[in-house]
Amino acid sequence: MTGQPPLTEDPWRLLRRFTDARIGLGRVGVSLPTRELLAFQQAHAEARDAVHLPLDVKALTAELAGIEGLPPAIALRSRAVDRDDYLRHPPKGGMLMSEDAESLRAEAPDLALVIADGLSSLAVQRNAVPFLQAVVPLLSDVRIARPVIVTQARVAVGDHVGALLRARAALVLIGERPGLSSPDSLGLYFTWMPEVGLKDARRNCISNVRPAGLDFARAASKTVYLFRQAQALNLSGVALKDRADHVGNLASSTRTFLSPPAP
Amino acid sequence: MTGQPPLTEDPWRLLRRFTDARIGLGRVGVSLPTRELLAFQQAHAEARDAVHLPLDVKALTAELAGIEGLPPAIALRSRAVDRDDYLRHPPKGGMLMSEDAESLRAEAPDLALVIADGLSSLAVQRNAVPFLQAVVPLLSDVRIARPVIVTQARVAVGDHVGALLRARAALVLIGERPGLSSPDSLGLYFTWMPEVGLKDARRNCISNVRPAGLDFARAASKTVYLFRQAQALNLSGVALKDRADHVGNLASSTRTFLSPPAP
Amino acid sequence: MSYRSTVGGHVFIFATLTEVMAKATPDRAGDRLAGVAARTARERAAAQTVLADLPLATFLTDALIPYDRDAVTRLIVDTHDAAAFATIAHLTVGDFRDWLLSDIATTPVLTAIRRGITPEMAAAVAKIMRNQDLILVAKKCHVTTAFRGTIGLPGRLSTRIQPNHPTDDVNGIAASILDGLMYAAGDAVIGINPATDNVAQASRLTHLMAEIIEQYAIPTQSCVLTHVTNTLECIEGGAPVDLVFQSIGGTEATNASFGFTLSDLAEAQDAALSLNRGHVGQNVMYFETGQGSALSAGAHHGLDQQTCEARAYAVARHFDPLLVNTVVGFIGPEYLFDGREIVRAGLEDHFCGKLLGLPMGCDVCYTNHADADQNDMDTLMTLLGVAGVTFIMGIPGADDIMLNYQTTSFHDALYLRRVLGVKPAPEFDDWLGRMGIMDSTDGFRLPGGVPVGFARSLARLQP
Amino acid sequence: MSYRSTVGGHVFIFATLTEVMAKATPDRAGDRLAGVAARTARERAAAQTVLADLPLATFLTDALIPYDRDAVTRLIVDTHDAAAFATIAHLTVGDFRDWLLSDIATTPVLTAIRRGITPEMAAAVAKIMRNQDLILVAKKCHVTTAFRGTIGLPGRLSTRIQPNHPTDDVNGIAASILDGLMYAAGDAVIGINPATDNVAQASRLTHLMAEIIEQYAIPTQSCVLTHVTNTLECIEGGAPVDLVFQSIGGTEATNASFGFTLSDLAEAQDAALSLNRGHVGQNVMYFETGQGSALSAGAHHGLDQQTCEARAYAVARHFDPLLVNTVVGFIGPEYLFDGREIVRAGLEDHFCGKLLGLPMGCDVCYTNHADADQNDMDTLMTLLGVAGVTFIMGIPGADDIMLNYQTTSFHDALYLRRVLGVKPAPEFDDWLGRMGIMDSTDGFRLPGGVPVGFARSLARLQP
Ligand code: B12
Ligand code: B12
Repeated sequence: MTGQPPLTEDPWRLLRRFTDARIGLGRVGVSLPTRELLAFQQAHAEARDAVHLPLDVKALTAELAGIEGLPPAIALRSRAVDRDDYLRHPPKGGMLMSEDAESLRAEAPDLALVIADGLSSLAVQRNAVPFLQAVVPLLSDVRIARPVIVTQARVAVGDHVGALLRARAALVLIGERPGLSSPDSLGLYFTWMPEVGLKDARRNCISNVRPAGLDFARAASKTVYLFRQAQALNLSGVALKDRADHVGNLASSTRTFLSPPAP
Repeated sequence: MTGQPPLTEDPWRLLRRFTDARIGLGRVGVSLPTRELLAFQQAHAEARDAVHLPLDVKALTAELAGIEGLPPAIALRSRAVDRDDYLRHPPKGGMLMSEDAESLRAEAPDLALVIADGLSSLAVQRNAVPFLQAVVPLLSDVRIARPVIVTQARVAVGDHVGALLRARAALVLIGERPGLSSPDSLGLYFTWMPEVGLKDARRNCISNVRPAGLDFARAASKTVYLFRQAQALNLSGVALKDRADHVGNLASSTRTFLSPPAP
Repeated sequence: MSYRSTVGGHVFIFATLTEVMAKATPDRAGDRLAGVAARTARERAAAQTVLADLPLATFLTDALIPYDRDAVTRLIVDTHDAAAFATIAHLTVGDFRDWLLSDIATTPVLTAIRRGITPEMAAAVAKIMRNQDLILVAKKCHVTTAFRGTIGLPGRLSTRIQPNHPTDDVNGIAASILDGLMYAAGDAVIGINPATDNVAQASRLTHLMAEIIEQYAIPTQSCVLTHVTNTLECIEGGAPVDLVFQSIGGTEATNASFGFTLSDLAEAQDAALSLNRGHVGQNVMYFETGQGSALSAGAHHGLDQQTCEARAYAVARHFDPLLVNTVVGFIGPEYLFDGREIVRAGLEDHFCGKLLGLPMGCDVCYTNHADADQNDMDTLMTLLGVAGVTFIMGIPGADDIMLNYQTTSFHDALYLRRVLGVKPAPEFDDWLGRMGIMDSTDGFRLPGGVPVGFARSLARLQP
Repeated sequence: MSYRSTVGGHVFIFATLTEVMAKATPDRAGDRLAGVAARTARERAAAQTVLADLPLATFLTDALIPYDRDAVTRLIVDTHDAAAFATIAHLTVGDFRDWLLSDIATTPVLTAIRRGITPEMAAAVAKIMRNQDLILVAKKCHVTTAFRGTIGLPGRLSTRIQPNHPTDDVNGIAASILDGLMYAAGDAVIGINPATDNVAQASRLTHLMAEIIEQYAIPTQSCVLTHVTNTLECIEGGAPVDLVFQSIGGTEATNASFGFTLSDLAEAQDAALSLNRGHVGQNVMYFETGQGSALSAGAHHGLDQQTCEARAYAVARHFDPLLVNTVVGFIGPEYLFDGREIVRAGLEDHFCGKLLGLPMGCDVCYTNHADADQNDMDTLMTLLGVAGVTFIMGIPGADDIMLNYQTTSFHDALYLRRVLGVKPAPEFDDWLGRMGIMDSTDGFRLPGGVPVGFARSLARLQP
């Protein structure tokens, strides 16, 4: 008994090639080994920091300027005065500050683009530009408004911006809450005929946009699909079903390493 | 089974005549009945408030002025700037604010009297004056300094005051932390040859001074006992043992209602 | 009608029953956010005193959201079982707490009165119960459901494998499933949250899990946690759906914001029942809830979040679910600020669910924007284990790489088995024994090594 | 020598082992007050990583307080059992955690190595353990002691009756004792904190309890929690002292501030042993501890409070106590700010004590100036119950009317018995059965009614 080592390794740890999930961690008795516990603590400390990292608006604006076909961006603030206020009062993050709201003109574009820090500025900083680079060329027939960057913002701020612009649709690029393994995941929220106060059932979501998640090409293709369908049906949300078996779907078969070998 | 009432009363509840302890509460199953739970919640809400109630220094000063044989009181502040600071940083409560410390002269009295809010200003407000009324007449041969009221104060502040005054002894009257049933309990801490930085082992304590606890006459008699002993032994603290079987002891016999009737 | 009570010499007046309910609730972020929380501990104590004196029957007449304005209220009122209520009809909320804790309220008695209890009664009594009361009474409530295994027997604890992947990669998902099975998890359900809401993809994931379950003859069930209307399309398309999932809330407006109505649920339940895929039972629904969703959707009608949550259980109860899961720290600190608020809410939800007769599990979890950590999760999980929670989540290393939050790991569940002696569902426990994965009769030891079928799959991959 | 580690791209450097220990500790008020806590979660994670890599043997050579400056250090070093240490001598702190959690570390193995573990090793490993780890390992450590009853057997939970009264009124005290006995409490000890430190009074209270214990043949022991030097005087004066009490700390300077030295304890132990009053054993000491006391006395030498606390257990261990009680939330929020910090500290203390071989109980408690409430106590008490805590306090209605704080009530202990199935010490359990007070074989029911002897006393009082 005392001869056996305390740590039992999991022979299936090699499956980590398929996923970032923390599989095959091994165990001591039935508990998490120290090395994994410490790794977790470190990741948690970093993820907590990620929530509080402010968006570098200047850098982002400059990078956005480099995207062909996109008017220059404008930076606005939500009604949340700081991060703590933002975390405790989501409704404040869903509305533009009154002064800032006044700076928007009703240009009536086809699509309003809203870039919101959300819960991870890192997600926006890293993934907003490459995603837009992928999607903008696919929407060359669409009149896109000048991108609006909003800090301390929630998804709903897209409704406020969209309504003020009188846009036919709004696409919000927002930092999803940071996870331990994905501190930089971008979410896309698409709303047809945005107006203040509408419910989430009225929009569609494309989530986990980042290199280790849904890549930019697929995310762009899904976005375009949503936009075209919304145009056709004159709606978005639950009633706009993603029925197409298109490139955005990675699960193209049900065969896995567990499936018996093809006969 | 369903016929029995949910609440079982305790036949010994009548023993509450002997104590404020929450005995004989009854039970539901083995749990606390709702009525008692609610009473507890209310008491807890009140005790929490008691911690934060500020001392009415003006009223106290006026009342002190009415005690014969006592010079007029002076009010000083500890180094804790507010209640939160006080609660989190006890050492600040043990020192006078520098400006305030300067106002004390080295009068070299026999006894410094320090009246400190501690954790319950209520205790001080209600019990400091009647206690002093009882004790001062018993110390007519003792040169008592003008009482120093200190707010946001800890026991150790008596050492600072005592040292500045060059007093031979210091007596601190301080509000003990408020309990559910005793939000106003006064503690007395007696230190021979007070100096900054000495340890609690160097002082003696008389606690639970209030009408429902140790009454003022007994508390005064104990205080005088400590003072006389300290004078005789030239020390206070652990080495000053309260060996006397004097009036301060309420447990004068071991016979209780549980004892078999005397034969 | 207004309500009043005196605490510490101060008179507190409450205008409505809704206000009494909200102010009697232990302090939490969501109620502060909504502006309905008590402002001081004294006001809370006063509201609790008022609440304790209210007859339970008040809730039958004084609907917190009017009958004609809310489908959930209608469901509650229309399905109330007056005969079952008779036993407790004479009690106030305070008496009800006493009665629940007393030796009168045995397991059979509690089972008999379930349908007489409305969510509001459960919510009200929970508000004046301490954590230990919530644990003690929940433990006495036994709720058993079944599909391919029997869930909720006393002394048992089930787990969901949650093998999420940010791109729904099938090998990535299968890898997490294998990890879970090897750690003796998965008897509640193998349930994937798909990264996208594409219907074809949901259907494929359904097939994927059905194949694994069949290949290894695992006495468990699968679920794709997509929107109910998507699942319906999957069923129509011939996918082998075991359980229908939906997030639900406690008001009609919340559910509308989630994009479904009660008749969608009924339709989906019928569709799933028609597949007749259960072996030992036919509970085909899986619901998730969580305090804060109604407020988050602006659909709370001024109610506190715990009351909204309890009302969601009326929705769940109506559709005989196999599993109900309160995802207690999932949304974020605006509803439950820290570990302490999460712990309290988890115990309340579990208690209310069990009291109402639901197979209540808990996603013991937190997000990285909340002030909580693994220690808080250990705390809540252990308390819920003592309270007899039906199931908890199991995820590799506690880290959901798609939903971005931390929930209980496979290791965590094994810890609970060891300290509390709780076994998986009997059919699954047998399977684990047969496969040589875990021996629950010998201190929950895992012999190590990989059962032959799985080992063969791994061997094909080497190195 | 300095220590370094990188977390999130940032390099953290720690100058001393003391700094590593302090910064590796989960966040708490006392360490912030002392200025020794980690400033960020990242710094804490870095310190934990460094600590995990340190060999356990480091603590044998690198004394946190120098040998020549501290009697507690000398006690630790001089009594270290190298043979017992041999089994774990090759491990780092991180390995030690793994080893403790593994199936190698069975109860007998843990018992065998006890005397090889120093308090600093226990403190260090606790710092990198999650709550669940602290519970799981503590549960495997069995420590049994005895005087008139056997304390600490697996599946048992004992309770202290704490019948305090602000004037030591004998009838008031007796009333609380009766309340406790009728609620099946009191097998750990009947222990009074006297309101005054008068020696004659302490002696009388000792007599009072001895008479009750004798009259009703209760298999328990009594204690007056006065200063050790007072108890010595009581013994010399012929008082029937069962247990000698003292509050102890983890540094010589703390104990000096409490007014005693180690030889005072030895002398008192000898004196108590000479009375030979035990029936089934002769463990005659009762110690209380609690995080924060060293810092509060300005006697912490820059150490974090959890490490100081563990060092106090070396003092306790040396005197073969019947009971050790960590009074975890007693002092106030400057050391443990809120319920969450209290819960964590309680689990740490219990774990360290048990690992070192102490009969560890916990005063699950809080003061009214801390941000804690009854729910936090329910939480900690339940977790400790799962971890196999040796004993908890029992006080009427959870309210100590003399010490002004809230601890566990007689009802609380019965709740734990019901949800965890834990019985009192066997001798006391038999007595309870014989007296018709509680039947622990039948769901811990209390038949109600008063045993005849006690009833007679009550009858004399009526009305
Ligand atoms: C938090 C969350 C929720 C919360 C939202 C409440 C809140 N106050 O945050 C709750 C638990 C209520 C929820 C519910 C649902 N969610 Co959700 N949710 C998330 C999560 C974990 C984080 C979102 C985030 O970080 N947002 C960023 C912050 C800064 O924005 P915010 O303004 O604070 O949050 C808003 C949005 O998150 C929005 N939202 C949340 N979920 C969904 C889902 C859809 C389809 C839409 C349009 C909007 C939406 O609600 C919030 C308030 O307006 C994501 C996973 C992820 N990795 O992003 C899934 C995610 C967005 N949800 C998802 C789903 C499917 C749902 C449900 C439809 C599930 C169901 N079958 O009922 C429901 C209903 C949503 C609705 N229509 O209202 C999917 C969407 C898949 C897709 N591509 O369409 C995701 C990606 C997770 C998944 N893969 O399962 N969800
Ligand atoms: C808190 C407390 C402690 C804490 C003090 C640490 C701290 N930071 O607060 C701890 C747990 C360490 C403690 C230890 C002891 N205490 Co004590 N303690 C209390 C308690 C519950 C509250 C005190 C209070 O509210 N003070 C008011 C605040 C505002 O002042 P403070 O400056 O923050 O606190 C200082 C004093 O409380 C002082 N202090 C605390 N206990 C004692 C005991 C003595 C004899 C002295 C001189 C000073 C002292 O220490 C604090 C820091 O300087 C009282 C009970 C009560 N109802 O008051 C018992 C009480 C004062 N303690 C008592 C005793 C006996 C002790 C011990 C001697 C027990 C023992 N046998 O070892 C030890 C050693 C004390 C010492 N010499 O240092 C007795 C005193 C009896 C008497 N009349 O002499 C009391 C009345 C309780 C009791 N009846 O058992 N105690």
